[in-house]
Amino acid sequence: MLSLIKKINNEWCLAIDIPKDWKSIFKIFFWIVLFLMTLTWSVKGTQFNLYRISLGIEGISDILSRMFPPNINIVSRLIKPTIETIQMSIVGTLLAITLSIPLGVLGARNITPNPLLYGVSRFILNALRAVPEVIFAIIFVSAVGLGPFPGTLAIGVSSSGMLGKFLGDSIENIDPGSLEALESTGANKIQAIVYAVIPQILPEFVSLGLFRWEMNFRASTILGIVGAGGIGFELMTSMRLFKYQEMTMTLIVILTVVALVDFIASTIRKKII
Amino acid sequence: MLSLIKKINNEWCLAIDIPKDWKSIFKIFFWIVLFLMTLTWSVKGTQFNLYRISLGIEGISDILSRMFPPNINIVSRLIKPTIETIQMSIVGTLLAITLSIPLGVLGARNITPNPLLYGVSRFILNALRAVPEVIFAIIFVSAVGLGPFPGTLAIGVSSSGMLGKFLGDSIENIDPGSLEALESTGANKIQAIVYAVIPQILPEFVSLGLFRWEMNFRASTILGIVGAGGIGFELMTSMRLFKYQEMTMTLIVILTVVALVDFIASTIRKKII
Amino acid sequence: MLEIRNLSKTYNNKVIALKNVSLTVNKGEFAMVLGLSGAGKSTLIRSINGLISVEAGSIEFEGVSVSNKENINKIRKDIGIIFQQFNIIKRLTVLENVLCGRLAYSNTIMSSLKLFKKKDINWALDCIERVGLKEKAYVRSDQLSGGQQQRVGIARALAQQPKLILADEPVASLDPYSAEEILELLTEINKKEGITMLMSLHNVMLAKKYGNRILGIKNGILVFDKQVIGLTEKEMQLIYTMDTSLIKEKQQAV
Amino acid sequence: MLEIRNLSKTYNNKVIALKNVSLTVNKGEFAMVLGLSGAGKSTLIRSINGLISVEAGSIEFEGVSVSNKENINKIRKDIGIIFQQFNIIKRLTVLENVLCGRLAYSNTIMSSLKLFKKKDINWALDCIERVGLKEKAYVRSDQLSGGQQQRVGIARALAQQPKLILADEPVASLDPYSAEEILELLTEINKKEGITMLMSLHNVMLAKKYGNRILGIKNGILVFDKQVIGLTEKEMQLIYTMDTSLIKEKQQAV
Amino acid sequence: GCSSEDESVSNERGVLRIGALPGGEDEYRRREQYQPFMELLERELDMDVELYLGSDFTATIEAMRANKVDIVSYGPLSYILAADIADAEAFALSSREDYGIFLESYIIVHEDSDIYEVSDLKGKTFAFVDPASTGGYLIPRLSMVENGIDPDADLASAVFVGNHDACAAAVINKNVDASTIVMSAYYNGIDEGRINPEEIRIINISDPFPAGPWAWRKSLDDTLKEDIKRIFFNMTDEEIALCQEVFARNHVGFEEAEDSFWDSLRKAAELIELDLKSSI
Ligand SMILES: Nc1ncnc2c1ncn2[C@@H]1O[C@H](COP(=O)(O)OP(=O)(O)OP(=O)(O)O)[C@@H](O)[C@H]1O
Ligand SMILES: Nc1ncnc2c1ncn2[C@@H]1O[C@H](COP(=O)(O)OP(=O)(O)OP(=O)(O)O)[C@@H](O)[C@H]1O
Ligand SMILES: [Mg+2]
Ligand SMILES: [Mg+2]
Repeated sequence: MLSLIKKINNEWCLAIDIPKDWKSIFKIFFWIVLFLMTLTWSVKGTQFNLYRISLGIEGISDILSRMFPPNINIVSRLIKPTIETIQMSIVGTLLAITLSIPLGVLGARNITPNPLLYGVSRFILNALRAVPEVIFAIIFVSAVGLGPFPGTLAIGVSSSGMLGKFLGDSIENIDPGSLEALESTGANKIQAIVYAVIPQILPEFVSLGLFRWEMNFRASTILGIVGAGGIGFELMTSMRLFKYQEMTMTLIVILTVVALVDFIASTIRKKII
Repeated sequence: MLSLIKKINNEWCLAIDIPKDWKSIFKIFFWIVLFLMTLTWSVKGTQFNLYRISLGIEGISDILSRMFPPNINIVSRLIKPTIETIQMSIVGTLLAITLSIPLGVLGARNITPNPLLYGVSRFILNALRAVPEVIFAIIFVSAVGLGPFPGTLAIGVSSSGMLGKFLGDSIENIDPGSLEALESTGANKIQAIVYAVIPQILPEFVSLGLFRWEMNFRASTILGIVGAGGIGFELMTSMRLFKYQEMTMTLIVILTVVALVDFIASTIRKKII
Repeated sequence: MLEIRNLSKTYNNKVIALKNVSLTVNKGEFAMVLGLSGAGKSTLIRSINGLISVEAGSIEFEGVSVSNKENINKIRKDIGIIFQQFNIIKRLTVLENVLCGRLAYSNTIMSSLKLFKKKDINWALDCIERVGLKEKAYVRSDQLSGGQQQRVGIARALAQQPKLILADEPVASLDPYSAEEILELLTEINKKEGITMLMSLHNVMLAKKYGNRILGIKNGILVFDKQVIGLTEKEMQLIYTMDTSLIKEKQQAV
Repeated sequence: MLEIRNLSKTYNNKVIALKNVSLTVNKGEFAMVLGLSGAGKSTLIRSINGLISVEAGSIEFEGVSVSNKENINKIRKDIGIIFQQFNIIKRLTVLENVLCGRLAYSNTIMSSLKLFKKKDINWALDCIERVGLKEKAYVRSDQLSGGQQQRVGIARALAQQPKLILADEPVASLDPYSAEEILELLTEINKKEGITMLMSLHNVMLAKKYGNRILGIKNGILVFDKQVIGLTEKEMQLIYTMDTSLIKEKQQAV
Repeated sequence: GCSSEDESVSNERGVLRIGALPGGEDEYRRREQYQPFMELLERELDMDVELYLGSDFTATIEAMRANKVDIVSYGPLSYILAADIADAEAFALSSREDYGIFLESYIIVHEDSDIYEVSDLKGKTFAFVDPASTGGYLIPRLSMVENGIDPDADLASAVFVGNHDACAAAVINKNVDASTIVMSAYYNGIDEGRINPEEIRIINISDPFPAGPWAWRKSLDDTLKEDIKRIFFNMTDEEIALCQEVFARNHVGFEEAEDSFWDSLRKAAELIELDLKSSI
């Protein structure tokens, strides 16, 4: 073993410039140790233990066997909630996109008009993500009453936190050259966004928006809370009552929609990449 | 009005090559109409009505006033669930990253070794996203019993669907030139990934991984279901018991962690962009 | 019209790219910047319209300081720049790229909808035709050859109708025929419309043929600044040799 | 060693970039491809190592077809390519970029950990020194000037120790001094190590000076293919003029 | 979370795993409330005791089926499901001072409302607790059906708000026209000031239905079962007072539980199983 290491040391060489001053070495060492300690601490706290999974194969196969075959009879019952959920997720996602664009643009370091606005919009985006959908749902219920409307509002407002954050990040990621070129023509911020930023982030943002749509479709348990049904609620109900074969059928419906959205997303992206 | 349009028509000109054949025009028209129809249908279905929100300002201000001031006394009680949730989210996210890398790499059209594997891994990724965390949690409970471990597993497996999808998408987005260059040297797939793909997707993937960490921290209601507490469970409990001022305090704790993760993410990204 | 005083730039506190460069460019001049690869030509050109923040020295364009954030957009409108790496937006068509040069003259809302005045579009098409890309006007720029992309960058700067054109290796990717055509086009613009030119060029022959003033840069130092007429071969050699004795002299003089 | 037969390429079913090109390159040759911007030079070069799929014709390297997916990695190992747009990976250091040329010779696991045999690293550093970037070896490539980036691309191809080097405008962004130095370096390699060269170049003078064979491309057609010795000025003109009568003749002959 | 480091050991090696709902408390307080009870068990059984507070019973029932949890304090409907799926067996039933071993479920409306009886609910909005709740879903549905209201067709919309308190709050805040609440939650709410009885009108009181039991998994070691039962049924008054809050505010003692005791609910469950076939 030792001779192997020696051989490696003699024959092989790292292609990265290793820092030679003690301060840098110490810094790297410090971060590695910190990371490993955090990891150990977390693994212990979560009682993570891969061996235990292997003991539980039986339990998993038991539960999976109860999930199959899916109960096809309930499909007709799922149509209405599926449609409702699709409607809600479309409107919610469009609302989220609308809200996220100004926040994301102001929250991108390379195009924000001033650092204060940057800080404020990043804070708002963080706050929007910190508050769960349910709480937004309750707030909107007290404003507009029960039904799909408050649920849609909750989904829209709550999704905008994620969309805005990623929008900001991907604007910060664009090639600085093209932004420089636009600025060099004397174009203003808005024009720079339209001509340099949008063409570059569009594939990513379309992909993100469609993902969020899919996510909103999946996360529609929220609708149950505001009294508007939805496919997620159906899923939870069949799960809670241990009707696993119905649950599997509902999952298949959800998977179909997810796969469809994924297909649409990749088709659109292929066109604009 | 009409004269204005005419003026626009005389003075202004669209910088995009408008297709001249009827087929293309019809196609564009078709998609626009389809989009508008879907939108109207969805807006109707969700009873979306901005006017109703304006009427509900009172309700919103009432509920917000009940949320303030936050109840500071409960902070000490929140420390333990916060720590547990952080541990669980760290391990869960690392698990998810580990699982998502092979799926994401195989699910990127530009580097997948063969189209069949591409299809299979995209399908798995869709399925992983279609199944909600709760269902994974229950499956793992039947394998390893109650506690934080099944919750962590559920979070890990379920997050890998999103991480893998975005990993695949961002690999598809990389500059084809550098990938071509690597392939031209006769390097194999793995080497091409290490030298052309990773440097380009790293900032994005780090940002994504940290976002998912944050999301896992927020989504920790799952821990409540498997009997392991967590900050999300505290939040839901105080919400359901109408202890709104405690809820606000819990939200502040969550926001602090979210802001911290966001800060870490942007620091790391600034270093590697 | 352009006054540069004691300009210095050090990247990452390590790489000295410009050292104490002072020069004045007058209206109507056609100045060529020559120097070895890595000498600091791009750094000089990019700092002129404020893309690079310098740590010492001042740059004034028509009496206005470039470091003044408030005027920068007005100044940039009057300075067209052709980038060494083209910096065209690959997902836009050629026409859209060239119209970027007209944005400073266009209504924000209209231009955001890709609507331009007819005369702007015609002018942009004109510029495209002048660089020989007429047939590619509606093609996405990533479908162009290297030289074609470079010409898109040139057309964009022309479309801007600036007072000063900064050009960083504008013909590097062009065949000799197209290169001369482009340089003749720029000379014509310089002569007829009085647009000032500051250009870095690797081809010494072309630099002498088209420029009327040569600026030699070596290791970030402006080693000479002369009219083309009367420039000796020996002086020319100075910037392209590794001999540093002359530079040292110069350095002490500064 | 390289046999191209009736190669044709049309982009998007519209732009004809190559039309019925046939040529043979023998071992040890130094062939120069000349042509106007957009003539099809890059398309030809990129199709040789299979980066562009052509719709008609065949390319064989040392008797093996390039369209054969199974052999492509072996073939590519033996063909070094220098790209017009550099295609270096900007977030890697110069050394890492150049070591990419050694990947085909390295252990996958070790190289993934950025571990290389000492002799590979020394060879890479050697290549870096030969293109004059010794001091920049551990600098991230996006911090280099245009010409320096181009030289990184050259060093990567050299590091590969290929049998054939395809070079697409390898010195476009370089000053005349560095350009000649690089071309001399490539000539030396060509002479001493017998590495075949196929290069597109815009500078006719340099092409004649360093190449021993000139391939003229015009509008996707190979209009001539001659040894440098005996090439007349008139023939040379052919590719750079808009006169098309000669091309038509050629076309009918094919 | 939970305490033990190595909880992969089964109870044979000395761990008893208890599952329960937080029941209207935050986790922290609930754990404190359970502390004396767990100490009692640990002392008497001479084994470690672990507590899992799940936010609902789904995972707990699965865990029992996989022999990963030993005794659980179930709600009535959850017990029926657990008996069915996880071989749970009821062994003790908490008897309350005021309403014994039975519970009732109310249908409530706001004082100002013009709804006076169940048949008025036609076209109104209604809040249930959740689809796996007895007093908050199964029983009120039964009451509606008995009064000629089809909860799926006749209600304008049905909301699931998660717990009984929230149901009452939804009525008080006029978010819904009517809701259901189980009697224990109703009186606790009044005691603790969350519910003002002046604002609420009860329009229907259900027939009494059996409360939820303590149940173990059938496969549990027989001697252990004996021991547990012995502890439950031999608690002194002081011990009961100490563990008061674990069982119920007004718990007085345990009664023997027979599985057949919940048969009446099973019949009702069959009914909702049918009903669930149509969309909610
Ligand atoms: N962003 C950067 N960070 C660090 N160093 C840089 C950066 N950009 C350029 N340099 C360094 O500054 C020096 C001058 O670079 P510059 O781009 O001005 O050269 P140049 O004269 O344009 O060369 P070329 O003809 O090769 O384009 C070079 O040594 C280069 O490596
Ligand atoms: N990806 C593409 N899609 C469509 N057309 C393309 C694409 N790449 C190149 N072309 C077109 O094919 C023709 C030949 O291009 P090529 O890049 O081979 O020219 P070139 O001889 O290398 O020119 P240059 O000297 O300017 O680099 C050009 O007209 C170009 O516009
Ligand atoms: Mg430069
Ligand atoms: Mg080319």
